[in-house]
Amino acid sequence: MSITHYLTLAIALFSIGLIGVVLRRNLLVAFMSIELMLNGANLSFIAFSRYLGDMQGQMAAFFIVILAAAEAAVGLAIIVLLFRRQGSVQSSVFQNLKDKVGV
Amino acid sequence: MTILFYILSALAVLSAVAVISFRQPVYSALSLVVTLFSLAGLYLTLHAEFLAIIQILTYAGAILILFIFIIMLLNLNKDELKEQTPALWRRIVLALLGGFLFAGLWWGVKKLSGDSAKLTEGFGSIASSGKLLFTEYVLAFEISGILLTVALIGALVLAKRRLNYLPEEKN
Amino acid sequence: MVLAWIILLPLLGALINGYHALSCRLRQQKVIHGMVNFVGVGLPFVAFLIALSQGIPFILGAEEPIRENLFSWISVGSLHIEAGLYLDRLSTLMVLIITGVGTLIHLYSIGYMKGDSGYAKYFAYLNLFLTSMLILVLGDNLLLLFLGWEGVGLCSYLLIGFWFEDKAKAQAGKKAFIVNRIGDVGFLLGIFALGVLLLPGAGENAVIFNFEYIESQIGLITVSKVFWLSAPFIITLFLFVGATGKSAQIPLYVWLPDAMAGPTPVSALIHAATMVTAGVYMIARMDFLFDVAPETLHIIAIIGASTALFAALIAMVQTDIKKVLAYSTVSQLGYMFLAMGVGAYAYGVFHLMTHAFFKACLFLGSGSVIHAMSGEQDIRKMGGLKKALPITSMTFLIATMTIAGLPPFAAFFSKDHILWKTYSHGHPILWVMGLLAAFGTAFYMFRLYILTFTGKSRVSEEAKAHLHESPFNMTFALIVLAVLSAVAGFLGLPEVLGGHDWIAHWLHLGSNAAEAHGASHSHTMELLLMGVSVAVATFAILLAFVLYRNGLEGPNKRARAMRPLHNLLTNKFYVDEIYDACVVRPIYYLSQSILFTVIDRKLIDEVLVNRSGRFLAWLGSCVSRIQNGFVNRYAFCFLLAFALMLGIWVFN
Amino acid sequence: MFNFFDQNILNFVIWTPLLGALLLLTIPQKQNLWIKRIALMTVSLTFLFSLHLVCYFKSSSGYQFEIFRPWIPAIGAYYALGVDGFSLWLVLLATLLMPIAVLFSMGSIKEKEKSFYFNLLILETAMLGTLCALDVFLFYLFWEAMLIPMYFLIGIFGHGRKVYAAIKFFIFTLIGSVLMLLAIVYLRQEAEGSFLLDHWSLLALSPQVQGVLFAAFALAFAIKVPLFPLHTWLPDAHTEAPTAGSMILAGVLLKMGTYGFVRFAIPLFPDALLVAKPWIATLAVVGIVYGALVAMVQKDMKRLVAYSSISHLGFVMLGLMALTPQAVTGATYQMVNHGLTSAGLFLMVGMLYDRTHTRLIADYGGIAKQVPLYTFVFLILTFASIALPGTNSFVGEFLILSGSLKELPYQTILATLGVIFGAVYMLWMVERVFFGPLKKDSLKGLKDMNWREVLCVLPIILLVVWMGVKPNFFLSKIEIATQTLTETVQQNQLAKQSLKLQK
Repeated sequence: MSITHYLTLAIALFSIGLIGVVLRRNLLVAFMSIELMLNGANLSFIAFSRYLGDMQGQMAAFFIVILAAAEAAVGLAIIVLLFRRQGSVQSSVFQNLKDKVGV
Repeated sequence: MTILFYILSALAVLSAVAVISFRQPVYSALSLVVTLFSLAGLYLTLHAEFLAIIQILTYAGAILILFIFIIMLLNLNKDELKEQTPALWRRIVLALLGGFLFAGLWWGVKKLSGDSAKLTEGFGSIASSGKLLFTEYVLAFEISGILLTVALIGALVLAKRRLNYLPEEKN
Repeated sequence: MVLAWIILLPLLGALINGYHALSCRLRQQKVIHGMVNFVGVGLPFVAFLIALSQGIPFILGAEEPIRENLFSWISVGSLHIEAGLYLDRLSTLMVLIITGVGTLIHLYSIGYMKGDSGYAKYFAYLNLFLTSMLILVLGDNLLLLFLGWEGVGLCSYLLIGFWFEDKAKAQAGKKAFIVNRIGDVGFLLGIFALGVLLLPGAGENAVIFNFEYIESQIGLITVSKVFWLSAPFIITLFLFVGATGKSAQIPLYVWLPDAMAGPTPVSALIHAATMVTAGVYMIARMDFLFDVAPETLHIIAIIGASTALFAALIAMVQTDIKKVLAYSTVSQLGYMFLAMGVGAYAYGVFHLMTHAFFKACLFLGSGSVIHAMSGEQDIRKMGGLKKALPITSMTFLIATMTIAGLPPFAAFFSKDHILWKTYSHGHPILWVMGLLAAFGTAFYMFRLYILTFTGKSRVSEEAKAHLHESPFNMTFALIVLAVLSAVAGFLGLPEVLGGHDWIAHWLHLGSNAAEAHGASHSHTMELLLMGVSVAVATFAILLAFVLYRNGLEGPNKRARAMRPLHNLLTNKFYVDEIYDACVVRPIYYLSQSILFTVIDRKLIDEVLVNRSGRFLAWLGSCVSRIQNGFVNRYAFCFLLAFALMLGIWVFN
Repeated sequence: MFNFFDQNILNFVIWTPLLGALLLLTIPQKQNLWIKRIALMTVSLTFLFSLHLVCYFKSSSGYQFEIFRPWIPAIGAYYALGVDGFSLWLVLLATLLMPIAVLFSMGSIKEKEKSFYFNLLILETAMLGTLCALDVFLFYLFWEAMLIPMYFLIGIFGHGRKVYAAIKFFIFTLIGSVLMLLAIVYLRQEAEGSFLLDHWSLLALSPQVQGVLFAAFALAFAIKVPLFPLHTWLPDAHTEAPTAGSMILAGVLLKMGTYGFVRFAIPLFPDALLVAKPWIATLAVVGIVYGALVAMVQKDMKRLVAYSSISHLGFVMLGLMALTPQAVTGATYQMVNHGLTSAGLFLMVGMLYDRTHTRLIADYGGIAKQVPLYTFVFLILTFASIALPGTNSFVGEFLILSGSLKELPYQTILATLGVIFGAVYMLWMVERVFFGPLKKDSLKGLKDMNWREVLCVLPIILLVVWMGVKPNFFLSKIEIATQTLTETVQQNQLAKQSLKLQK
């Protein structure tokens, strides 16, 4: 299978993830779609590494996975905090950064 | 080989769509697991055994478990979970936008021709990856270690903080 | 440097008295009357002596004027203005009048202003006035003349508003200054027009505003144009506008009657003898310029005659003793301008001199009457004061006969010369107006005399209690002035009556053309007209006697009979009200509600400044609505931007 | 040692106030006596230095006391300073008014003195720098630097709607100067990367380009002069500023606009000037009449004097536009006169404000009896401001009007109307405030001027009389500069006409 197939899949995953982030109100799901985007990127790395015969792609993918782990930990901690504070994880609740119109 | 690719990629796409469309976060978490597994399979077809294992171990194993754990921990009550489905027009617009995005990137990608390069022996295996990790990328490896510990402490400090005020009552 | 001393002495007096007044006022001390009198009266008297010493050679026939160049005032590029003094026959006459009558009036005001709190301040202002008037008369160029011109305007402002506690008096001062200022603007425009004409042609260090230099350039001026009109006409017209402002002619005379708010000696000095004659002096000084502008002369004659008649009519019904004299001054000034208008400059100046004497005497007389009546100025509450104030009434009578134009006295000769010159220079209508004005003058003056001094006494009881004749220092001035006004006439004895008309030949103002033109008429006509004017005067006097001999009942009845005319006259033809309605109020309204509130507040401040500020704020706010705190909204923006970039990348 | 001092006298003059300001910073806030002493010493020292300028000012054309050092070679900006006929007297005016302002505010500013005097000293450095800068970049730097201290002076130490006034003042001037910055940048590129004024005056620009550049410069300076439609910031800034602030604002800052015209707009763009002359002159004359009329109806004394400044500066602009030697010399002279008289009037109103804390004319009446000395000084300043002959303004006004009657006849005639209205509003105000019966018994206890206030006003009164009676000492120095200006402008205009003829 040529690289375009894999890349197409990567793009698909990435777009779906992106839409997910924008669409879903629930922070957790948004967070998961971010993971999805990351995986899409990982896939493209590995596809290139396979077709260029160079291990570097895989190394990058490996570090991305580590990064994803760290990011997930901190992200979830924040979500827990938010939940404790507001009692819900709906993004519509956290709006106090709103610009007070016409100050 | 190609059938395997198609099955796995279809599976991945479908479960990805499922992730963002299920109303219950638990179900989307599970469908995410499916996506990760299908991706691991794809990694195998790309001779990246080491990464396939890593994928399953960390991603599916650790991160998703963490997600589910958090969901259970917050034991969100029923109505809280069932957020109202976003308005129809929003979904259509986003779908269109996503499609446009996909088309744009695909247009860029499809120009990429290129036959697969000849692979060296033991390409993508754990041994070669390990060797590389500890020779060329040793600095990055160590730093990622530190990164993880920092993230660990960060998460602990954030989550552990005893809120000195009660969360407002949900109206 | 002798001439400079004539100016410096009163200035010194003003500074000393001024400093003394201010320091006493600050330290709450009593003013030392002796010192103030000595400085205030002494210095002008010394100036008079110097003026006399400088003037005698001229009186004895010297021709060559004395010039003194003090310092260069302004010199920019080719424009040089020197501060120089110039004494010739005309200015000798003027200086003698100013310092002479001035010193007399200073002497008089010692008695008049005795109890006043601002005694030293009064003398400081009076001395300052003398200084500026002397600068006006002695200045050798138009700009120094203008310096004196506005200086006297300033002093009249200070002196009219001397008792500034009283609102009306302060406003009268302000009115005088502003009306003068309107005239001065015309004067300034005349100077500028002259400057524009003479500057390009001026040599390296030519002093273009000097009278002699202007006279030498008269050829250039007559031929050149200013804004498509002939230059002499425009310049002289502008200068005449200045003169009407200062010498209270028709359009700008309204300030003089209100100027009576000042102390009486001030009215005598400023509003009778000296300041108001500044316009006449200016025309006499620039006679060469006015000769080449016949149209302006014609205008001057018309305005002069109409002012004379107009003021005489109003004076007939005034009840305030000083208002009557004020309007009589306006009408006598009308005569002077009439004389100037017909080209008889010398006779204008002659009338100026005689007027200075008898009008000062009249004002000082009225001053001592007011002084005796402790401030009462309404002639309806006077009467029969002859017995109580013998000297004042005698001098007042002499001055009244003079102004009426009875033969032996001065005004008969000067006024008759003017009437004769008007007639002989072919202005019969103006002559008739002059005659009517003479009739009016005789009538209101004798009406005034009769009502105040003779007949039944209408004085209120407590006023009658301390009716007293003024002290010697006041009556001395009255006597001197009365004698002068009686004798001065013989200076201008016309040929037809055997005299050789000394004053006209001595001053020899104006080109001889005007002179020659008059000689053609026969002497008999001159005698005839003289007879007519005397007859008219005597008839007016008799009429006044008949009407007012026994008090006011008769005239009041008649006044009620012709009510509309009487009201018109008493309200001064409503001129003040007209000015107020069509000049003052519209300008105030224009600036208050249109210029300030609409343009400044609304248009510029509101619309342009605040409104644009608010528009930007509104613009800002609608952009800020995008950031409504929704995390998804921000993600959406990323997506949009990403898509946009992708689109751009894809399509080119 | 002396010629070192003589060489960079301008450095001494400009930077001493800054040193004083920095010195002030070192003193703690509560030692306000020392703060006042140091402030007064610095400004008096600056004044002494500037006297040196006058004594050694040779009456030769071109700039004197020049200092020339490369400053930022990368962008071609030089540290070039110099003084000529135009800027000499304005520098003197600034250094004279500053000690008076400091001396007066020692009595009236009671709290936050340190920041007040700090701002005042920085303002003085900026003003002097603007006047002496020959490098346009340096000029622009000082030009903008002037705004900030003034903004704080009005904003913090003002009264009433002080913040609104400060912001309005700041933004008005800023808009103008931003456009000017564009023009400066363009011109720098035209003159091959040099900001020096001498290089710029050699440029031959096409009329259209000149037109645009002139418009940019003219707008910036017109706002500062306040020409008619752009003047609404002035009354607010003046009424809300503290006495010292409005003195300096009226005394010197307004002159920056007209000085800018004389230094930059007129010499650099002669052809555009030819076109714009009638328009600006008309605007100036409208300003004269409008300023006078609106001043008549003002209820607040300071606002009245502010509008009168608009009227007086209209005369200066008329003189500048007429471009004859007399008119331009008169205009420059009138800048100094107006500086003195309006600063004096603000000083007097400030004194009244310190006593009764109200500036409304209606609150006063008949105070002449209570405060004779104050009335005497006020009357002198009033008659100086309505240009009575013998005072300084008359010389200026006479030169302006006689110089510009030939070039701009209709405008000049309308301008002389302004003289009448000038007398009207000033005398009406004097009458309502000073004469008439004593309105309120609260005014009974009004104290007369103390020695400090007399000391403040004395130099102004002496100068007003001296400059009115013997102006030649001042005019001779201005005259040379105007000679060179009018000749250069005439040459360029003639050159262009002869060019057109050949086409």
